[in-house]
Order: sequence, then C-alpha cells, then structure tokens
Amino acid sequence: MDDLLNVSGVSNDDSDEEHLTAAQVLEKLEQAWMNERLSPNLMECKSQIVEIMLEQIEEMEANIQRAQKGDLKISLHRLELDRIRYVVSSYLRCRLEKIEKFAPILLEREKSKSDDEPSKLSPEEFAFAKELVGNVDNHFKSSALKHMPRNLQNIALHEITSRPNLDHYVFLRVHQREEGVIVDPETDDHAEDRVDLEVGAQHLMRYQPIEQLVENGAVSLI
Amino acid sequence: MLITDPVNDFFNKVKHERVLVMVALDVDALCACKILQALFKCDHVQYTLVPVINKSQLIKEFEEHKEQYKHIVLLNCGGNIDLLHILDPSEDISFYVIDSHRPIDLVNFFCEQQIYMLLKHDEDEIAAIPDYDSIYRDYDSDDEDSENDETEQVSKRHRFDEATLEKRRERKKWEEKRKEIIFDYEEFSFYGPSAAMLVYELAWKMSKDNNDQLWWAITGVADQFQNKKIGRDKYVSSVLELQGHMSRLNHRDEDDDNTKSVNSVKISFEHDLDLALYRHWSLFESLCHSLPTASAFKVWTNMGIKRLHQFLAEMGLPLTQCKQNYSFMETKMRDNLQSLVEESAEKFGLRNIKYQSFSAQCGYNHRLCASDAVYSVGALLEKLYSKDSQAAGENSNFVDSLDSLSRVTAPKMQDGLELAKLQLQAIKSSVSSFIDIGQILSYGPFLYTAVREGMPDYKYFGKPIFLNLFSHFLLNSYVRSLNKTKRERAKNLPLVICAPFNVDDGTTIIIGIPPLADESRKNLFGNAFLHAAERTKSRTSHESFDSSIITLKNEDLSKFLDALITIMS
Amino acid sequence: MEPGDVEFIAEKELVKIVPNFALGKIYFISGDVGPFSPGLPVDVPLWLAIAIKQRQKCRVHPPEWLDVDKIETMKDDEIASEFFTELPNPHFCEVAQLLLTHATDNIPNADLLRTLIKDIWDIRAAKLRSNIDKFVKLQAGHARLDNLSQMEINTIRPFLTASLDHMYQLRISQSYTERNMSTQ
Amino acid sequence: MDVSHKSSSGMLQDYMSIDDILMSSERLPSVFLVPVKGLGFLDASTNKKDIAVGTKMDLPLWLVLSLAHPRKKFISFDYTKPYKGTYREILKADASVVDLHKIGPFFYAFGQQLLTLNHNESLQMAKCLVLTFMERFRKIMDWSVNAYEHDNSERQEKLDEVERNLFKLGQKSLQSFQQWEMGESRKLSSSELVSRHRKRKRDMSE
Repeated sequence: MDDLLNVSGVSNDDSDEEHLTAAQVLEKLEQAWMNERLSPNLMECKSQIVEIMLEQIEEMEANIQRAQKGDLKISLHRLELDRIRYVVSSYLRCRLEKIEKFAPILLEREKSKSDDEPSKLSPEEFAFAKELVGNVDNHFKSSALKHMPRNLQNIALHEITSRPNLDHYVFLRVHQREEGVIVDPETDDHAEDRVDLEVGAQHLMRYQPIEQLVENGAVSLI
Repeated sequence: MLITDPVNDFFNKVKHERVLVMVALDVDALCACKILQALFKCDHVQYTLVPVINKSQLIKEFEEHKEQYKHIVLLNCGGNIDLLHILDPSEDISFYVIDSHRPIDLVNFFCEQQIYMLLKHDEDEIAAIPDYDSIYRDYDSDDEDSENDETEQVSKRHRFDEATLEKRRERKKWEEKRKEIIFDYEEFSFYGPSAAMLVYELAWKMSKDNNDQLWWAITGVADQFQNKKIGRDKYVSSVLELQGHMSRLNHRDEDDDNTKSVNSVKISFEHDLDLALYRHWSLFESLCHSLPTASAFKVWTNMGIKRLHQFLAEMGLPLTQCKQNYSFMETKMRDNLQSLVEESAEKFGLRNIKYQSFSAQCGYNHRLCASDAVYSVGALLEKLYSKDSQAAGENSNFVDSLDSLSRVTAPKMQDGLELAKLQLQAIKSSVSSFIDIGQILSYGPFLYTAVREGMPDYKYFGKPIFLNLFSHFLLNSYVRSLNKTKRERAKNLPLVICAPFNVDDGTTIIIGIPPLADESRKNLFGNAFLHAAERTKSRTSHESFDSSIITLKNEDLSKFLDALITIMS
Repeated sequence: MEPGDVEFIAEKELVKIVPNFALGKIYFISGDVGPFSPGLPVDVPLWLAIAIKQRQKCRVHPPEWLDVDKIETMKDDEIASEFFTELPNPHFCEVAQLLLTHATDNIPNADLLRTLIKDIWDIRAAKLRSNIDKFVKLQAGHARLDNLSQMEINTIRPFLTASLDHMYQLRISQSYTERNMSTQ
Repeated sequence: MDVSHKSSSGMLQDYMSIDDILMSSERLPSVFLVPVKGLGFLDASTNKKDIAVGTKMDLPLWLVLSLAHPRKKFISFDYTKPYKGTYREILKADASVVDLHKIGPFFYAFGQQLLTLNHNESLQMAKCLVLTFMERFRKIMDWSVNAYEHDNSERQEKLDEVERNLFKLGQKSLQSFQQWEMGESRKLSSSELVSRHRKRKRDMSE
C-alpha cells in the first residue's frame, strides 16, 4: 500500500528525485504546517506535498467505499483522514492569513526576485494576492484618494502596509548540526555573538539568522 | 417471537442499520434508553430517539417514520398491545420489544416474523404464557369447514352424519376452553423484570458494560419497586443479581495500588433507610414525607406529630439537628443514624423500615441512592409546563430527564430533587386533607375518592407517575387511620381514584390500584375498566400503556362507576 | 498555537494497548498498525488508542514512565536541580493528561499521578520564569533550553516572544542613537 | 493586537496602526529656527500673518519628525517631562512603581520615535528606556502568568500600552491552557456568528 512516491526537489537539494513513503510525506507536511504557523514570515510553498496528500486522501476514500459496511476499520480510517484534512486546511488557511497581511510586500518581492529562487507563493496564492492588492487599491482610490489634491493621490501600498518582523523571537529544535550562526550583529559595546547548533538542542533566538535553515529543514520551529 | 440470543438476533442485526427507538415516559424506560444509547455509541449505530406518552402517539410517530426506518426498538411500550393490528406495518419492518408490562400480547409472542420480544429467561415468566395449541388450532383442517358453513349452508343440511356433528361439538368445547384460558391470562395486569435490567444484561453479554450502565440498571429496578410496580420478593431477586454485577465492577479496593480514581462512579450496596430523599432534606421533613413513616405516625394528626417528636427524642436526636439539612448534621449523628432509627423503629410500630438499596458516589460530593434518582427523574419527567407549549414542554421534560441521568453528579439531578420535594409536599398535604374530611368512600368492592378541581396542586394529579405514587400513599395512610376492626376489611379493598385530566375538554383520569394486602401487585382494573366501558358505552380512552389508568369524559363518570361496582361485586 | 493543537500533535505518540477484538493489519497513511489479537499488547498512536478505548474495545497499558514512584523521583530531581530535568517524553504533559482523562480506570492511582504531574508543572513554570528574568536582564541574544516540553513552550511563547521583540527594538534604538552620537 | 514593528530607520513603520496615529499626535515643545510665511494662524497667541524666528509652540510629533530632521533643521525641540533628567532619575531609582500610563500611555513608542532625532540627552534617554523595561519586566510577567481571580484592572493601571498588551498576551495563553486542562477545549460550542444568524432568521419567520 505505501508505494514510493517521487517527490521532486522537496527538501534537500542534492537529489532532485526523492522517493518518500506516504508516512514520510505526511511527516514533512506536518513539519511544514508547524513551521508556517510559528514563523513570522511566509515560508516557501510546499504545494507539491499538499497535492500528494490530497491524492492519498482521495485514494483512501475510494478504498473505504469499497470496504463492506460496518467494519471497525472504516471508522478508524475516516478518523485519520479527518486529522490529515485538518492539517492541510490549517496549513493553507495559515498561509492565506499571512498573505492577506503582507500582500503588497510579497508581490513586490515576487517582482524583484531572481528567477532561480523558488517562488514563495503558489500560482493560486499569487493570483489571490494580486486580486487582493488590486481591490485594496481601488477601494482607497474610489473612497478617498480621488477627492484629494493631485499630488497626494498616489500611494505606494507596499511602503505603508506592515512588513513581516524578521527579528521576531522563535523557539527551534536542531536537526542538522550548524556552526557559527551569527545571532547578534557586531555592535560597539558587545562583540559578534555566534552560536553552534547541536543536533537535538532547543534554542530561542531571532528568526532572521536561521530563516534559511528552517527553509531547508536543518532546523524546525516548535 | 421470543429472542433466544439477544446479542446476535437483536444487536448484531440492528448494528449496521438506522434504528428508531421509541421510549415510554417512565424512569425504567429512560434508564433502558441510556444503556442502549451507550451501546449504540460503541458501534457508531445511527439511531433516532422518540418519546411516546401513549398508544395514539406511538401510532402517530410510527406513521411519520415508517418510510426511513426498517428497525424499530420499543422500550416499555407495545409489549401488551397487538402491534401488528394497530400499526399494520409493511412486511420489511421489524420490531424489537423490550417491555416490562405484562401480560404480553399473545399475537406479539407467537407471530413468527416482524415482532421480536426480548424477555428474561426465567421459567415462571415463560410458563405463565399458555402454550400454542391451546390458543391456535392448526387452521388447515378446520378452515374449510368453517368457511363452507357460511357459504353452502343449504346444500350441507342433508349431510348430518355423525363425523361433522362430533367435530363441531369438539371445536365448540375447544373454543370455550380457549376463551377461558385467555380470560385467565389477561385478567390481571402486572409488571415483569425491568427493561433497564434486560438491556444491561445485553451489554454484559457483549462485555461492554461499565459502572454507569450498572447504575442505570439499578435505577430502573428501583423505579419499579418504589412505584409499587413489583412486590418486595421480585425486587429482592433482582437485587441479588445486581449485587453480583456490582461486586464484579466495584471490587472493594483491598489491594490499594489500583484504587479507582476519585472522579469515577463507585457503587455500593447497603441496607438503607426507607426514607424519601433523606440525604438531601432534613430528617424531620423526610420522616413526614416518607410513605412508611408518615402513615405509621399518622402525621396528619397533631397527636401523630407528638409521637414523631417522642420518636426523635427516643433516638436521642435534638430537634434542631433533625430540622437541619442532612449534610449539616453532626457527623457522629449522621453515621449511626441508621442503627438509631432501627432500634427505636420496632417500638413505634414501624415495620421493615430498612430495605436493600444501592448508592453511587462520584468525586467528593454526597452519595446519591437509587430511590433519590428515581424521585428526581420522575419529577423532571412530569414537570408542569404551560398549556400552549404542549409538545415543546413534553420534549423538554424528556430531554431534561435524560440529561439528569447522564452522570451521577449531573446538575439537572439537583433540580429534579428540588422538584421531587415539592411533589412530596403536595402529596402529604392532599393526603392529610383527604383523611381529615373523610373523602375516601367505600363503594362496596373498592374504595373510591375523587380529586376536585378546586383543590391546591390539582394539576399534579393529571400525571400518571404522580397519581400512582399519591394513590399508594393515600391507601396506606387511610388503612392506617382506621381502627382495628375496619382495618382488616379495608386492607383487602383496592382503591380507585379519579382526578381532572384535561380541564378544557372536560376529561378525568382514573387509576385503580390493588389492595394493600396483595403483595403480588396484580391489578385487575385493566379488564374491569374495559368491560365497564363497553357496558355503559362511555367515551373512555385506554391510551396509557399501563392498562389500569384510563381517561374518560366527566359526564360518563357516574354511570361508569356504577357499572364498575356491578362488575366487581 | 492553541493548546488543542499541541495536544493534536502529541496524539501521534505511540502507546501500548491490549485489544479485546481480532483484526488484521490496518494500512494507515501515517503508517501500518496491528494486527490486533485479543489479549496481545500492540503499539498504536495515542489518537487511535483513545478512539478504540472509547468504544470499550481495548485496555490501555500506561507507558512505563507514568508510574507513581518514577514521577515522584522526577519531582524530587526537579526540586533539587537548578536546571530543567530531562522529561521522559517531549509531550510529557499532554500524553499524561490525555491518558488520565480517557483511560482513568486503566491507570493505577490516577489522582495521585494527576496531582504529582501538576506539582512538577508548577515547579518548572516557576523555574522558567526566573530563567526568563535572568535572560532579559543579561540582554542576551539567544538562549538554549533543551529539556523544555512542547506544552510549556506553547504556554509561555506569546508573552515571552513579544517581550523579547520589544526588548530587541529598544536595544536597536539605543545602538542606533549611539552610532548617531559617535558620528556627530 | 500584535506589537507593531518599528524599523530602526525611525520611519513610522506601521502606517495603518491606530496606536501609531494616536501616539504621534502627542505634542512637543519646539522653537522655530526659521521664519515661515503665511502660517501665522497656527500660533493662537498672536494674530500676525506669519511665524517669526524663535516663536515657541507645541507641535505634534508627526510634524516635529519631519521639521526637525537632522538635514532640514527648521525647528529645535525639547523632550517632554517624562523623558527629561528628573524623571529619568526616578525611573532609574525604581521603575516598577512608576505609573507609566499616567505620564503618557505610549511611553516606549514615543521615546523610540524621539531617538530618531538627535538631541543631546538622547543617549541617556535610550539607556533609560531599556533599563526601565528590564526593571518592570519581572512584575509584568509574574502578574500576567498566574491567574488572578478578581478583576485585573487595578494591576494594569500602571502599565503603558505595550506592557498592557504583553499582560493580555500572558493572561490569554494562561486561560487557554487552564481551559484545555479542564477539558473545555473538547466541548464543541456553536460560534456566536451562527447563533446570532439563527436568531435573526427566527425573527423573520415569526
């Protein structure tokens, strides 16, 4: 039953083709869900994992229909499906919340980022953000700005809406060893503060220094 | 037909279907319903719960639901009526009847499909039912004879030979005998084992029983005893069985390492005082409102009150302590209360003041004994509601009562206890006024009294459970109030009470209870009311599942009673 | 993150149950479980154990660390040591709470355990607060807290992170002012 | 209401945050270094047409931020009382007893904005802000993290807006933990939206 699923370019970048069992994909999804809920900034979109999970759910639903009625297994399977559906919906809902809050800035970044960098927004999320910013713009214009003198009329949304606070403190657990992570930049009264992250340790620090580590799974937020 | 193996023939068949559960409105039925709900929850069975007050509502609900449901469970209703006749269900609908009303309807018992009766397997239960042949002849041989008689009456006359004459005479004799057997079988109506007990045994056979379900079974049996539906001997035999289950589930915590957690239900057995709600009331109030003590002391006379004070003094309990709420009495008095009462009970003519009873404790609050639960749930079931919200009132009472049974510490249970106190006070005051102004008349074969509209709390009397409790309380007190000679005669007289049922359409409710001396609780009024109604053509309705309670138009009351007197003397 | 979510994650922990029914292997998406045979203990995720227990089809075998003596020694160690002691399970509090509510009858002296666990929770909470205060006073940029359980982190997270963020902003303003002053 | 994020560049980061708007409307005593044509009406005390050099006026923070910018230098300003030497001494002595709410609900935020403009006392003020928060932190934490049955208002009196927000965060996470512990989170409750909606429907149907 747990056939191997090829999940390309999901996490570590050395082998692009990676064979994971359904359980491992679920594990990755739950990891992504936790990181998304705890990180102040929008993470890379794990849309491929979400697709695979939704396929798994449909497949399992089909199996359940075929099984004969009243079997204990059915209700247990259904219980597990509900749990997975909760994780997927909570993950996507959490991302939408962040997009709603930081839409203008995210769009700005999308425009200015280089092509090889993976995009943070999935196509649907990108369309949603675009539409949202468009609506906010028209709303401002139609309700207030068009009554104002000409030179005050243009307003750069991405400058005035709040931006994610990368200096937000987060708890994290280390999965892969990492030396010399700069925690505090050089300032006059105290020297640069570096720290080594050993496997299994739990730390509390600002998000900014470890943002990349969380993205590539070396470290996970708790 | 009789279900031999309830687990496979009933539960496993119902498990994967949608089930309609119809519940009569009495405490035993509610307890059975709670256990069944717990079992259904274990296997995710889809079910719908419908409370039914009387036969017409049973029919109405059945009509409404008969398309979607193929399996219908009847709790404490439908056992003593011919279901096939009054419901005339389609072929594929099957009924599972768990009912303590006796006598069981013969058609229900003998028909092969559709009706499945769940009964306890003790001999005298099954023996009481007349065997098949004495009631039904195998129709093939007789059938064509009787048909032929009507159709070819003329051509038959010349064949008067010996054989048909002999057969006809023998059939007539058989029919006489059949009528007689049926008459004896249906003469008395009484109660069999509690429905809650039956459902609990089903749970036990499927090893899914737990303490909560045992507590519901205990409450079901206690309801039967407290409302005088079964005699003391039947109650004691049920108690023995329950004790077996209780010690299995509540092993005394000898080995202290697996003491049960404090907030799970612990059930214990003891010889408790037969005083109504005394743990939730003051001792004095409870003495005045409990049936045995109130009638023994004749609390409605001030001489009786004096004797009650003497009784308390004899026990060495200061009056202030007795007037306080039980929980605030001094602990040493509370602990040896039972022994104190028992010693001085003999002197004051109090017989069997103690009875076997169970009580449950959950967490640190007070113990709740089975009879408290019965009083509370009964009171909730019959809480008065304003006239216009008739249906809503009934349902909300049903839901409240079920809710109060959900946990031993359910807050609804406390409200029920308060309501029960009000009802007991209403009973005591009406009993004292009835006896003081001598309203109980002897109509020859039975005693009779009537509740007038003008009386305080007359609305309570329209409710079956309350009326039944009141009638027993009244009969007991009345017999005690007579002098020696009259008492012997009155002991063997049953009592009939009528009370206003529905003031708007002018109907009264009539209840008949067996005499005091008759321990078997067999009630002959079911049949007597039927015959009296036929004879006088009075507009009666035998709606209630308990045949000894009927309602009829006010105008027909007097002629109905005269007919009743002639029938019964 | 609500405590309910933390409990949701904690329900993936494995626990031993003794079923009273027979059933073959179940191929869940999150991994295979079973086969179940009456009387033979089998390891299942906690959420599955509770589902089966509620249907009275199994008895839960408490984890070996959920035992009065072990928890008592843990409590003493906690009092003795100035740092956080190692917890037997990262979801220590949630697993205990779930088992004590859903399988009370399968766990000996459930109430004593409940009070002991609550004591341990309070001791650690006090210790956590004093550490935080020291941490803030040191104006340190980061801290290492290895033996903190998931529920403890979740309960203190909103307050602690918000305070540290605010502290960081104040420090940044101060260093910004210092840089300005020195350049003038 | 999450803590609004200030970037060190001093620009009002959260344009939309109501607190920022409220905070930046507070006034600062300032002196004009440059004559201003045609704005005499701003100075209520005189009825002259324009503002002469040296006139003293209380200007709101958002105006001061742009006028007193290091490059422009149109006006010079002075700290309000809470940020002056005398108050700083009091704060240094025992910050936890001072009623920050009374002397300006946005004590920290306002102070941080002031630091973006150089002023001879800005270094000491910056240090004072950090020390004050550090000093008061312990009490806020202890108060917010243990349940306080009767109303918390008199505890919150002395706290400024940022501290109040921290206090609420602590209380909220504590309450949700206690509810979870008592099993309330397992009970399903209908969201008020639905029940309100149902009520409206019933009114229409009657």
